[in-house]
Amino acid sequence: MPEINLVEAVNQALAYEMEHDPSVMALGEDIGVNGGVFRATLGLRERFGQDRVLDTPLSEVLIGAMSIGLSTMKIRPVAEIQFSGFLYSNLDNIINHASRMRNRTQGRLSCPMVIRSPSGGGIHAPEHHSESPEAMFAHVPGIRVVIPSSPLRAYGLLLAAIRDPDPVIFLEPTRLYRLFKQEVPDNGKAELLDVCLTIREGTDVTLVSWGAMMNEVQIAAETLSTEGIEAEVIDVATIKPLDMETILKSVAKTGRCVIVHEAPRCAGFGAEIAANLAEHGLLTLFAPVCRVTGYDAVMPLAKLEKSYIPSVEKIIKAVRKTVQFA
Amino acid sequence: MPEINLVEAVNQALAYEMEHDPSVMALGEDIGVNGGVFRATLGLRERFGQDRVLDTPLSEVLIGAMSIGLSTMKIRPVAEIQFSGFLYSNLDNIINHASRMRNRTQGRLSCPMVIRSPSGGGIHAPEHHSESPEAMFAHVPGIRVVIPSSPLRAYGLLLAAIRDPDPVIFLEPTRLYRLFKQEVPDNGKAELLDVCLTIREGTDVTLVSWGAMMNEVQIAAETLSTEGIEAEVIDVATIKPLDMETILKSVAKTGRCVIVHEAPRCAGFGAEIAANLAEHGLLTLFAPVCRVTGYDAVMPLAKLEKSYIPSVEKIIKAVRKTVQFA
Amino acid sequence: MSTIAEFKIPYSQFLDHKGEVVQPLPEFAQDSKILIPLYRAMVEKRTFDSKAIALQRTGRMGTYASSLGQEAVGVGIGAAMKADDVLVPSYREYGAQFWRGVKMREVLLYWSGDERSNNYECQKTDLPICVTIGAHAGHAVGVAYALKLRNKNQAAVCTIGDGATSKGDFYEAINAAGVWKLPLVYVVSNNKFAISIRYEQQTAAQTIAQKAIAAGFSGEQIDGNDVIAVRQAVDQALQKARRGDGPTLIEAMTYRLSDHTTADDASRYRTQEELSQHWVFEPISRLRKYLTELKVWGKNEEDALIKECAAKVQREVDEYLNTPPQDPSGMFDHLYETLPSAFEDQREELRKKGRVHA
Amino acid sequence: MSTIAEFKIPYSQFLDHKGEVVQPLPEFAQDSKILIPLYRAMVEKRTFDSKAIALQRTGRMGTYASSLGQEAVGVGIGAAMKADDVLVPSYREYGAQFWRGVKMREVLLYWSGDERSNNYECQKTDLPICVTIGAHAGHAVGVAYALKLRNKNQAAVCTIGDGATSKGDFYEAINAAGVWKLPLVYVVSNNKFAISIRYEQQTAAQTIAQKAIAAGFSGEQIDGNDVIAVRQAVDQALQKARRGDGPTLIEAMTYRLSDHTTADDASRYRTQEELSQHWVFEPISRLRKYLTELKVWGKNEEDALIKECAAKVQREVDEYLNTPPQDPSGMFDHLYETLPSAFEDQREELRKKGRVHA
Ligand SMILES: Cc1ncc(C[n+]2csc(CCOP(=O)(O)OP(=O)(O)O)c2C)c(N)n1
Ligand SMILES: Cc1ncc(C[n+]2csc(CCOP(=O)(O)OP(=O)(O)O)c2C)c(N)n1
Ligand SMILES: [Mg+2]
Ligand SMILES: [Mg+2]
Repeated sequence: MPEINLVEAVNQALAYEMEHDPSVMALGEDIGVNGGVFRATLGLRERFGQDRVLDTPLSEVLIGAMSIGLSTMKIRPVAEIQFSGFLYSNLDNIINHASRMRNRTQGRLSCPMVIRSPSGGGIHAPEHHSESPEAMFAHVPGIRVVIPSSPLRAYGLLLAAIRDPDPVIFLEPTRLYRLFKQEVPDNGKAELLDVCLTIREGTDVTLVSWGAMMNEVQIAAETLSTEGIEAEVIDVATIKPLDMETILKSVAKTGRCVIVHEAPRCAGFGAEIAANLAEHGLLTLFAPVCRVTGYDAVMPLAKLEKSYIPSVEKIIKAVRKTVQFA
Repeated sequence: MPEINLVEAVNQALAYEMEHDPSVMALGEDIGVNGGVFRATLGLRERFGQDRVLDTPLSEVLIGAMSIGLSTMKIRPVAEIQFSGFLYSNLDNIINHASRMRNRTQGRLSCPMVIRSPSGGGIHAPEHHSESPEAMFAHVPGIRVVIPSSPLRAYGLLLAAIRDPDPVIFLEPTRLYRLFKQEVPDNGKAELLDVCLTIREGTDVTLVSWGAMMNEVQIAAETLSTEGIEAEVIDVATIKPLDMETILKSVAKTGRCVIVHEAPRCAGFGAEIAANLAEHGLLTLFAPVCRVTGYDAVMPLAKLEKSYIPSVEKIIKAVRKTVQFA
Repeated sequence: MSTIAEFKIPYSQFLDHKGEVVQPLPEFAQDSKILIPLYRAMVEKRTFDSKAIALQRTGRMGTYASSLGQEAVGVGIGAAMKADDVLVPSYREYGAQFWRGVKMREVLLYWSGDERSNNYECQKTDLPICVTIGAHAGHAVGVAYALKLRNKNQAAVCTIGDGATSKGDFYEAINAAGVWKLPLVYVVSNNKFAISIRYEQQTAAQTIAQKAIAAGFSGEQIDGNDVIAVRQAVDQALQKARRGDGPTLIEAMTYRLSDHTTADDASRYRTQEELSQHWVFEPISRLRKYLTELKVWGKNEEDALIKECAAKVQREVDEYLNTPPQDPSGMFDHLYETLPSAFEDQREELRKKGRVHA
Repeated sequence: MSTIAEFKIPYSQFLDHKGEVVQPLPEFAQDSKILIPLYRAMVEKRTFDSKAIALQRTGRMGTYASSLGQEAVGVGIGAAMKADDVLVPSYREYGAQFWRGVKMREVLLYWSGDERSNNYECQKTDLPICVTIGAHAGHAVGVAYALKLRNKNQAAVCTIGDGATSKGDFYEAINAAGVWKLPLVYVVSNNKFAISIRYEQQTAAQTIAQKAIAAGFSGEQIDGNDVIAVRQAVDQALQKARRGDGPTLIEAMTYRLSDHTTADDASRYRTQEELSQHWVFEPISRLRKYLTELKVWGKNEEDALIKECAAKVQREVDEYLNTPPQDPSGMFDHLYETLPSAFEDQREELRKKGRVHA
């Protein structure tokens, strides 16, 4: 089986689901003949026709809004927002309508829709192309927020997201799109949503992260292992609803926790995890809960983005400090 | 001196600043001849003319966007978004432009602008009129988020917000608009931004909140006092940047902390405070950090809103449990 | 300089405010058996309207948005649509909603602040009203696109206000509807106000109909107080939509005779005199005059109708007032199809707590 | 049915693609001393353009958006504006930005990913380019409103793309500009593409100029590859704006001869043949032909100009390449006017860490 990268895995999942469920359609800017600016929809238009792989005008509000209308009519839209910075204009419709239609009509109508968007920095893109907005979505009742960290998980989680009966914000780590490849069987098997995945077992500290940062976190964990620090590594994957149980269990074992994300620290999603530890895991904590995050500054343009994104060294330092705390 | 309510205090601050600074203007829907749907801009059009008290078309995106343009040109706009649920369509411009113009131009241009909006529930308003979106704004680098909890603070903080050289989101607790009155001298004195205010001293627990919930929190504190529990009560007031020092100092003294907010719990701003305690105050904590919050459900329509908003009893129960924890 | 494009905005009216026919009537309007139900529906809606305001004023319901004076728009739309078309309504088009099966008690329950109201018993497909002004213009594009994909000869109608046409959502929607030639009819109720903002403060466009030019399809203005004009224009536009000839924008000229909502006091921004002038043009009396002249309607019919309407509205009010309260934990019951376990404890807490009385 | 409103969209061109005068020239264009600087500016911009692409291709700069073929729009705008007018630019109007004092090295620094680039040394008031398509249409309303409040006889020009006209932001902006009769000129560079999306997929409107009808002011289409037409139309619109007669929408018909950006491969969605056809209409050669025919331009002048441009661009490139890197802690220096103490430790951390090399 040939290995594929994350963006190819997204493409494979889309193709699988469009093939097997005629109610699924894709829409977005440049997703048709151009195959998407990252090529996530490559070949889909040729295969499924331009009506089901719909190039939209340059109208993000419309993309979100029409996905709501489509899904109330039992079409399952998978919308692409070209870059995460253009997602914000969609928040209105996501918060005020997509997330509420089921509750508003007590189940009469619902919005099983997916909004896919690249997220995070590290590819030297222009301004607004490197945002990490997951915390904002996590605050919205009624939706799911899912972030894959590998080609395999992207395939399985995207299938799950499309099949989910409720709206899902699916944030694809741009930095991982082409970073590495895996074998990804095209078997249509969805991964479970709403659960964290323990990627590595360990006894000394729990390292929690998601998306692109899983890459740095795993490198850090391997390096730390060589100095005798065994980190348990958790990939949150579904940011909302949060599977806090898995994290609490791990911290109950390790007594220490370092949370890593790229988004700004203040009111980032790391805060939610740390707050839960302070409430439900306090007695298990042997050390302060440490957040290693992006700065509370505007995500810089290309020249400084590497200084912004938490580095492997920064993670390692934080873990060492946490483990040495007594 | 006659006592005035919170919405009158907002009006007084606006009038004061427009009188003393000709570069200040107000804009929004129905703020002119109608004086605003809550009457926050009552009489301003007559006093300062329709060019400086500008009725806009029904265009929230435009209201935010033009405030950016105005402020780069050294006009100081104070925009009103009629209800908090209509703020979301403004996030795009706030996040992508207002908060960044200074950094983007390295100080050449900046956006000293205020966006005022009622926030929170409790007045039996229709859907989208009762949102508590502060956590989303708190995640945005480059802005301030300010929430007054009394007529006095509304006056002083709004003056400070208008004079601040950077963008301020000013969330006015709808529930407090007419709840109580205070003497508010019209002396043009701004309150300090970026600091928490300790409203009540206490030794047994630190109660942290902001906005409308300060009302329930203060009642709870008084009630608890009768059973011998002395709560230190902190009004955060400036949500971002957060004055964590004051909170940490208080918790260092009390060893216990209960955070109260109306917004949904998950990724609410309470998480940021709790996370800081878990990181910087862990050794001072004698009990789990408790968050008393709105539910992770859609803010319900009028019939159930009282069931949604944390009640005095719920706060009291949480404090008791926190204080009794050993 | 040469001219590269030219546009005309047509206007149409059949029955003027005096009840006189100003141009040959469309076929349906030559049949009083079709006209009378339109008349009845308008009277019924207006009866409902006064009752709803009374309920609000006596503390038995929350804020209510009256559609006094705008009856012809909703009723005309309702009558023109087929049952399996889809309505994407704004909050003042009760006339259309009632026609399509929404119950009066559901509307009352809605304005009392109860989500269960939107789970319409007899109307399963239409969207509920959209409170964030203009957003549903985009939802309607999705609805119409779905209809087009399914190719079932159905169409969607989206109703919005004059104020709503200032929202970007509206333009993004009509622009896309134009590109894809969707089976979609936008009806703008131009009642001259968006709360206190007058039409002239809302837009410099002479007509709202011409906003369709920006989207490359046709717009037309009609007398929105002439239910015949409304029904005819919507019917024509729906036929065009079904033929695959794309969307239409209809600007229905009407006037908000009420306050914006019961929370508003319109006397702050308009005079009694202005209001009185517009009463002359309201939609019900002109049709009564016309029907009376045709001798198909008289005092007996009118008296009977008034009684019937009062009785029906009262029945609905009783049903509304007798609706048992929802358990607070209900706020979690339809949050997701299946509540994620992460939120189970919150629902449990609410179940135990029970109802908090305001 | 009667007609309630009528509209016409004018089109104008002075110099066709063969360099022939198709209608009497405006006064300024009868003076070759005015025309030659326009020509020079276009050539200079194009020289810059190829150099910028070369820098990107050789890894010395990031993604770059070329404006090959669209030179007349930017230069025409720059020439028509007064120094104290305000430009609210999109990212392809380098021609206008250069004319107004923005340095080539600043543009290069921008596309290399360095915020310091927007702190223009010689242009203090114009906004930097806006990457979120269409948002700046609304910023321009604020800018123009400020100018109107200050009553200084200044005006603003906002440039945007054809794709941008599908954003709600754009319509909310033009609608409001119409209501307040702002001193504001929108120039849409209709280069037929928004990345891969063709004009016909973007809107069903026959022209973009007609979108102004939705906002109640006048729109016109011009040959955007005719710098005379651009300068003339913008000049007239600015005069109208200064007179207090409100905004204008100018649709400048041009064509993107380049890829969307260096990150794009336009051959995926358009043929070489289509591209070649449009080279015929590009703006520079027609003006050269015309000037040559006037005998005010010849091979000597052309050779000298090419050398001058190359030298100037090289100087700017050198300056750009020699720009010392910014300290990472700089990301906090202009986050607020005064950094709140809550973030001081973060700046400190960055200061200590120093620069991380990619
Ligand atoms: C996005 C948004 N902004 C503001 C409001 C508050 N609001 C409710 S109705 C209304 C006026 C609507 O005017 P129009 O579209 O003309 O409809 P009408 O009320 O006249 O039927 C406003 C501003 C809202 N509901 N949604
Ligand atoms: C809001 C937003 N959506 C999407 C993008 C990605 N994007 C960058 S340029 C572009 C096309 C713009 O087309 P047009 O307005 O015609 O300008 P042109 O590139 O042709 O000059 C798109 C979709 C963006 N920058 N902003
Ligand atoms: Mg209206
Ligand atoms: Mg273009």
